[in-house]
Amino acid sequence: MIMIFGIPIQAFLGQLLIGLINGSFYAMLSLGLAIIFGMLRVINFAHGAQYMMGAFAGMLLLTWLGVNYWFALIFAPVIVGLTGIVVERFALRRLYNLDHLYGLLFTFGLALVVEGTFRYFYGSSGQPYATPEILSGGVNLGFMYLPIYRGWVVVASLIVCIGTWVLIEKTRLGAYLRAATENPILVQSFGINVPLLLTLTYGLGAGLAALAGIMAAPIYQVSPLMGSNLIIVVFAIVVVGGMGSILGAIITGYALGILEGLTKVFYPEASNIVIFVIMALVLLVRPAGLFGREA
Amino acid sequence: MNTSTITSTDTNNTGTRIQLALLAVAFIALLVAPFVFYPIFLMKVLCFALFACAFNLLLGYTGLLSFGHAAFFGGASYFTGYVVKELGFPPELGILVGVAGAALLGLVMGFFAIRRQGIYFAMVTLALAQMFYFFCLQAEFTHGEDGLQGVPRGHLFGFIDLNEPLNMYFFVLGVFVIGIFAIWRIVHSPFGMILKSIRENEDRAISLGYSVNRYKLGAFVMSAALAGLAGGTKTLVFQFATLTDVAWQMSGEVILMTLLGGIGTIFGPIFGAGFVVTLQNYLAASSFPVTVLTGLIFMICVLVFRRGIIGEFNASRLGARLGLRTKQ
Amino acid sequence: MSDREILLSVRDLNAWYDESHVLHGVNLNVRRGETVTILGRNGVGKTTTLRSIVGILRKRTGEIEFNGHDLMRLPLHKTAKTGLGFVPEERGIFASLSVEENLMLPPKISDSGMSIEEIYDLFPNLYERKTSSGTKLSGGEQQMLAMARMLRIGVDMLLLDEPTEGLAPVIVQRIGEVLQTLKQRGMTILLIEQNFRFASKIADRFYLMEHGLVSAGFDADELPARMDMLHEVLGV
Amino acid sequence: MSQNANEARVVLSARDLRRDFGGFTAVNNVNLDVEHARVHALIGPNGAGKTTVFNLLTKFLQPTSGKITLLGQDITKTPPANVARMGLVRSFQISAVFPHLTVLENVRVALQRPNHLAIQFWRSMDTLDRLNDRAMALLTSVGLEKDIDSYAADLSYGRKRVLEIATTLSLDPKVLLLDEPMAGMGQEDVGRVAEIIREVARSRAVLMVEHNLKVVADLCDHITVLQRGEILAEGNYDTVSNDERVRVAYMGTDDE
Amino acid sequence: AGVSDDIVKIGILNDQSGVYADFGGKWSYEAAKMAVEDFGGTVLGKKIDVITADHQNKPDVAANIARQWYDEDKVDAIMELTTSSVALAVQGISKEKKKIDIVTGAATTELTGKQCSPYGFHWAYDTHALAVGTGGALVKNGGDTWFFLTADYAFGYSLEEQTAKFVTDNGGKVLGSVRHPLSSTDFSSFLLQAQASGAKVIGLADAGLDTANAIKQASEFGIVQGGQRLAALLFTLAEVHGLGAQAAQGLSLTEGFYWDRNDESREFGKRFHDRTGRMPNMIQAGTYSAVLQYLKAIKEVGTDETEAVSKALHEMPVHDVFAPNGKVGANGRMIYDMYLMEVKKPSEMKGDWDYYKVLDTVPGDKAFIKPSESGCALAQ
Ligand SMILES: Nc1ncnc2c1ncn2[C@@H]1O[C@H](COP(=O)(O)OP(=O)(O)OP(=O)(O)O)[C@@H](O)[C@H]1O
Ligand SMILES: Nc1ncnc2c1ncn2[C@@H]1O[C@H](COP(=O)(O)OP(=O)(O)OP(=O)(O)O)[C@@H](O)[C@H]1O
Ligand SMILES: [Mg+2]
Ligand SMILES: [Mg+2]
Repeated sequence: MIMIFGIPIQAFLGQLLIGLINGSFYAMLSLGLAIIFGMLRVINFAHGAQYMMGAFAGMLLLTWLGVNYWFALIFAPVIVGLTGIVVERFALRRLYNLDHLYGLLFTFGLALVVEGTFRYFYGSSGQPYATPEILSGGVNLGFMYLPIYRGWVVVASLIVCIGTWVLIEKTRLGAYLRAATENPILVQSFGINVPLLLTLTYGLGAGLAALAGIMAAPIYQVSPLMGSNLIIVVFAIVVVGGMGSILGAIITGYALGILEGLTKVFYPEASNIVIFVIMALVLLVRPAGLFGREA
Repeated sequence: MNTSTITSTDTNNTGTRIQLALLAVAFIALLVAPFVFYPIFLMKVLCFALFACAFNLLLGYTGLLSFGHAAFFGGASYFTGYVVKELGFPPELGILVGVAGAALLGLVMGFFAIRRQGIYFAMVTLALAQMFYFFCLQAEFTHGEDGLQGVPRGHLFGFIDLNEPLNMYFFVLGVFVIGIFAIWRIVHSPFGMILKSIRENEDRAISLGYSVNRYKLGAFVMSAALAGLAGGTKTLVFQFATLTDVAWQMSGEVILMTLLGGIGTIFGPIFGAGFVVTLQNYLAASSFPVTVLTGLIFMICVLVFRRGIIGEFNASRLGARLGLRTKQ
Repeated sequence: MSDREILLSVRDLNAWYDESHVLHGVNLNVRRGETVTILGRNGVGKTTTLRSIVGILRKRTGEIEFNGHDLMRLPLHKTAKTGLGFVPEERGIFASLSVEENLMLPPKISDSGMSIEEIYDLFPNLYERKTSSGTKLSGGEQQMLAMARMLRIGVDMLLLDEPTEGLAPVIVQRIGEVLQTLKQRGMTILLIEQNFRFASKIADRFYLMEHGLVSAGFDADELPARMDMLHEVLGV
Repeated sequence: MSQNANEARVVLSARDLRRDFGGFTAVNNVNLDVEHARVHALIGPNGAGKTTVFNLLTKFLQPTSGKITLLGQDITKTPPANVARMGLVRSFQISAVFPHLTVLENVRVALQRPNHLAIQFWRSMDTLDRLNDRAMALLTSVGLEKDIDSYAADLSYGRKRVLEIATTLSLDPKVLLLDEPMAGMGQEDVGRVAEIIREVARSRAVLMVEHNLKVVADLCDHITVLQRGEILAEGNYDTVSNDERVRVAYMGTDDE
Repeated sequence: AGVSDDIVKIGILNDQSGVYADFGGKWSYEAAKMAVEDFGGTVLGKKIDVITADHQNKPDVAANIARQWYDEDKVDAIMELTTSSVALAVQGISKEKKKIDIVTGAATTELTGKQCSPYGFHWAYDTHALAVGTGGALVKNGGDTWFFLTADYAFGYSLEEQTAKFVTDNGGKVLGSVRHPLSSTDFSSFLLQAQASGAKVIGLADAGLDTANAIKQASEFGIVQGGQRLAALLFTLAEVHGLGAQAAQGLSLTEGFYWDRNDESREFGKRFHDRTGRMPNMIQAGTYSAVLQYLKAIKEVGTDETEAVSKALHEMPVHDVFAPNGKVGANGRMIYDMYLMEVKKPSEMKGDWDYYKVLDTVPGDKAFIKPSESGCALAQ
């Protein structure tokens, strides 16, 4: 048997794959965070709450309306995106001209309200959400048993990440977005409705978080707290990747997911801090982050 | 940071006199308070008020938003608790150990964090504090989620029995007054002047020869040490140190207190702390979820009330008459 | 020329940056097809006038009418659709976009604009560099790109803020030629210019600004008679 | 106005300075020698790299390659604050004052460090009063004595620049770098500041960026012309202004 | 003697908005009120009042409330006390103030060990009982090789350690363990390691969401179908309900109460369900029992004076729906039977809350540490 670092290569491959799956969630979340930050200069502390709302929206759609997973995959992000739009319209936009810290504090408050409310109505132990029928079960890859749903998560997140990247880097709308990041007033004077663009961007970011949430629902317990600790890890990922960079957010998300996965094998006790350690190291060497431009 | 700046130098004389009078009234009120209010509650308010003021030293006067101050507050509370309970240190020495520990922690965290500014700084401090949280969770001496229980209050200077609630109260009040005075002194010192100028125009300060990172680190460590003073004292008040004090929610709470009271005002955080602690106590007995209300207050503050209670008051007409209005 | 309809009219325009009152009642008219130049020392409020007309600066009072639209009431993103193209002093080239993306960024507002081919004919350097990122261009090229961007979308009137500022004379000359071409095509132009010699060659009419006010207005043929006054105010 | 040539000595020099931003080279192959008791001008079209050169010399930016020497010491790797303490002080293109400090406080902040009153967090602010005389003297010399209690933010643009120069001077620098000191100033201030600079330059080296050619002609002993990051020409005003390439690139072909 | 202030006041202090809100939460308050009603609403002719507060999982808030309750609101006893840090802190205060506290919500054996109090009682489960129940009983039921997934902090270690001891004592074997950080969301890495070990039982030495996530992901990876058993060391009916039978099927766990055990418990469960919309778990039922027994003790000694009542509580046997024949040790530990359960398959369920099969009963004397060995000074 071939061994790597003292464990069989099969197990090693299995762990790599597992890491990639976690990385899928990290990538989707940090992507949304990066988009919102890039455009609005707001650190969206409510991102974890929106992720949780995505999962809950899926669960509620199922229990109240009998909407299945596939439709929830579309509706949950849309619903959460809409709530994001409302928040942006009525609150966030008043903060753009202020210090960015106020955006952070506002969304922090928002996260508390949302999580608190869900906890009030749904308790803290969570809600069941089953894996969709055709994605349940698994395949034996030889080196591991891969639940089909997890394979789907990796594929779907790659599609979403690449799709978003293309949207922003290759389309006209994306060009508006990028230009508006640099000089919103000028873009507006070209006849582009930048306030609307900002609103939609926040909606998109929130929707991406929700999409990650609904995709997580069959794997992780749907609970009001599911996003609150995750968000801190995602923050660290974004710092490592470099705040402004979309590609940086995606790549770092996957990479750190894998790294964390490997830590769980070699030194499990450290798996929750490995990302923070990496962050500290990156700050020492490249304060702007791996993909960030120097300020 | 779009914060109001400190009590300006051009306050008129009547203003100053009235301010001094207010200060005297406040002090007398604190002296008689334990005969009216519940002492343990007052002590808690004082500890949190000191914590918020320490935090505000960093945010309000240096413009750095730390999202990891719980590490210093909670860290100190463990350090103090440990040396007092396990090593039998007297209370005053225990608190000093807490302060020193928090300062050391501040030095390490600050070393990494001051490399970034603005929101990055906030995120980095948050992440570092989270690491410290995990450390506390796993370290033996903190006793995990049981917490460090039954920390004796002991005898101050060997002869004042702190188990006597009033003695304890006046001890805490003393610590509080010393802490606030220290903050006031730092803010109104040559060093404070440099901090202010760094906040105003960092590049210019560099070009005048100031190594701004060292000043920022200095402010960070001072703020951490004072937060530690609050944390260590709190351990003696409650006689335990637990994980809640190092959790990131605590960092959020102290921000709320400061924001609510008024960033960059000396007395704002005190009011903010009083308000939040009262609220938590009050809400404990109601069925309204606490976090929801906390979050709502946060949102409202940020949207319509950015100057906080004291900040708004200072900016009001009455505040102006008292010479409290400062330039924005 | 004075028989043509008034395309842009500004009445009693006041404007503020926060608390500081910068424009104190600017009045000016631009007729269709005219090229008008605003002269004035640094800081008298020329740029501010353009920014207030376009609506980038929102703290303003007075009346601004363009092509039958009341610009005071329009939100910023709608002014472009009335046919007003603004080329700011700092040019506003987007670093994260390529030259071509920069060029294609503003949405078309009418079919009267130039086609891409025509634009590249007019500015061959842009064609050569169309895939490189916007900020890698030289100052002159950036200025051309900023103008070209507005020509494509079919505006009726161009507002140019110091198009020659800091540019090498060769490029200044080139821009002069482009402006002449545009004039011949019937474009209306409102120009801010420090470079008096440049402006005097293409303008039909002048306004002189002092301390946030238009202090004088005259036609190009009156120029020789006004030279003394200009010398005194502008030091030219 | 020029000093005795024998006194001239190089206090700040740059060799083969280069700075890239991403793939773009903003400054390339720049060699500069700034001499004691001279006013040295750096001119060139917008974007030529003048401000970048300033940032490199003061270490606000790290050069991609090249070497910088200040008073005989290699400062290529020295942090900016240390460079300032060695006596190289700059002003900024966009006016740099501390807006919510009073005029007096602005100058005092600069005086605190050389007077060892910067880290005293335990002392009262009143200890700074001992700096007042010196600060007042400086402010009087630039004509700001009436404004000492106003906030810097409330000064007009030109006066802010004057204040900035006063603050810079208070450090008694050996080398003074001024980025467009006259930009946005009224005529009366231009004259006054020119006079101050002339005065200052008697015992210091001054390197300034300036677009006002009249000022440059009157004030500067030596001129370096930058274009696209590289040195195009060098010499005194007459040499430079008669250089054909400079006329094409910067001054214009027409007669002034 | 008699009743102080002419009223008997009981405070239910627990987490109603935080991580443990489902554990007991506001439903425990209902349980306490049911107990008062069942007792008759008055004791010794005096009114009984139950008040409640949410300590938000903050020991300082809890301490503050506890002191205020004792000093100003004339509360006679505090009960439930979710989470160890709160329970230990409030027990310390109660001891100082000479008041009775009855813990149903915390797991730590410290409460009746080194930090025991003459007026402190531990009423429902503790880590030891869970370990014995799941560790010991499961081995006898065939689960003789174990692999642990342990939360990486003191609570996890002590659960693992105690359980492992009973596994080996009963002839089983521990094949390995892996420590995971608190609140890890993804357990698949750890589960793969557990799977690879080939152990018959995977013991989850953690709590709350961690356990729930591990169980959910185990089902995803086909671990239970693959023939391994999952044993949750601290898990209650409320959380099984939150997980759903689909994901939880086959799970073994130990609880100190199940509503569907006999007619009495079914009747109690139904009444509770009518009021709250859910079936009680051992914490809620435990709080019911604690309140009831406290009132019985007052009635027995004719006063609510602390010394007398706690003496009675130590001496009186417990006979109620929660603990049909419980007794209280000198260290304050209430000793009663625990049950090893297995979660049914969804197809076997007859109703919404029909989750458990009772595999085994763990007699109280085995489940709990002998008072004399508890380390409590009062029981030496
Ligand atoms: N963003 C701003 N905030 C505050 N004041 C400003 C701002 N922009 C310009 N000003 C002030 O407004 C006045 C007019 O400025 P404006 O830019 O309109 O002048 P200008 O005539 O275009 O000068 P220039 O020839 O230098 O471009 C100046 O005093 C300037 O200092
Ligand atoms: N941080 C930076 N990142 C990327 N490019 C930069 C940066 N700073 C300057 N540049 C580029 O370097 C070139 C030189 O800029 P610099 O500011 O030095 O010009 P300047 O000569 O001072 O011009 P001006 O007269 O307008 O002040 C410009 O093309 C500018 O876009
Ligand atoms: Mg201008
Ligand atoms: Mg420049």
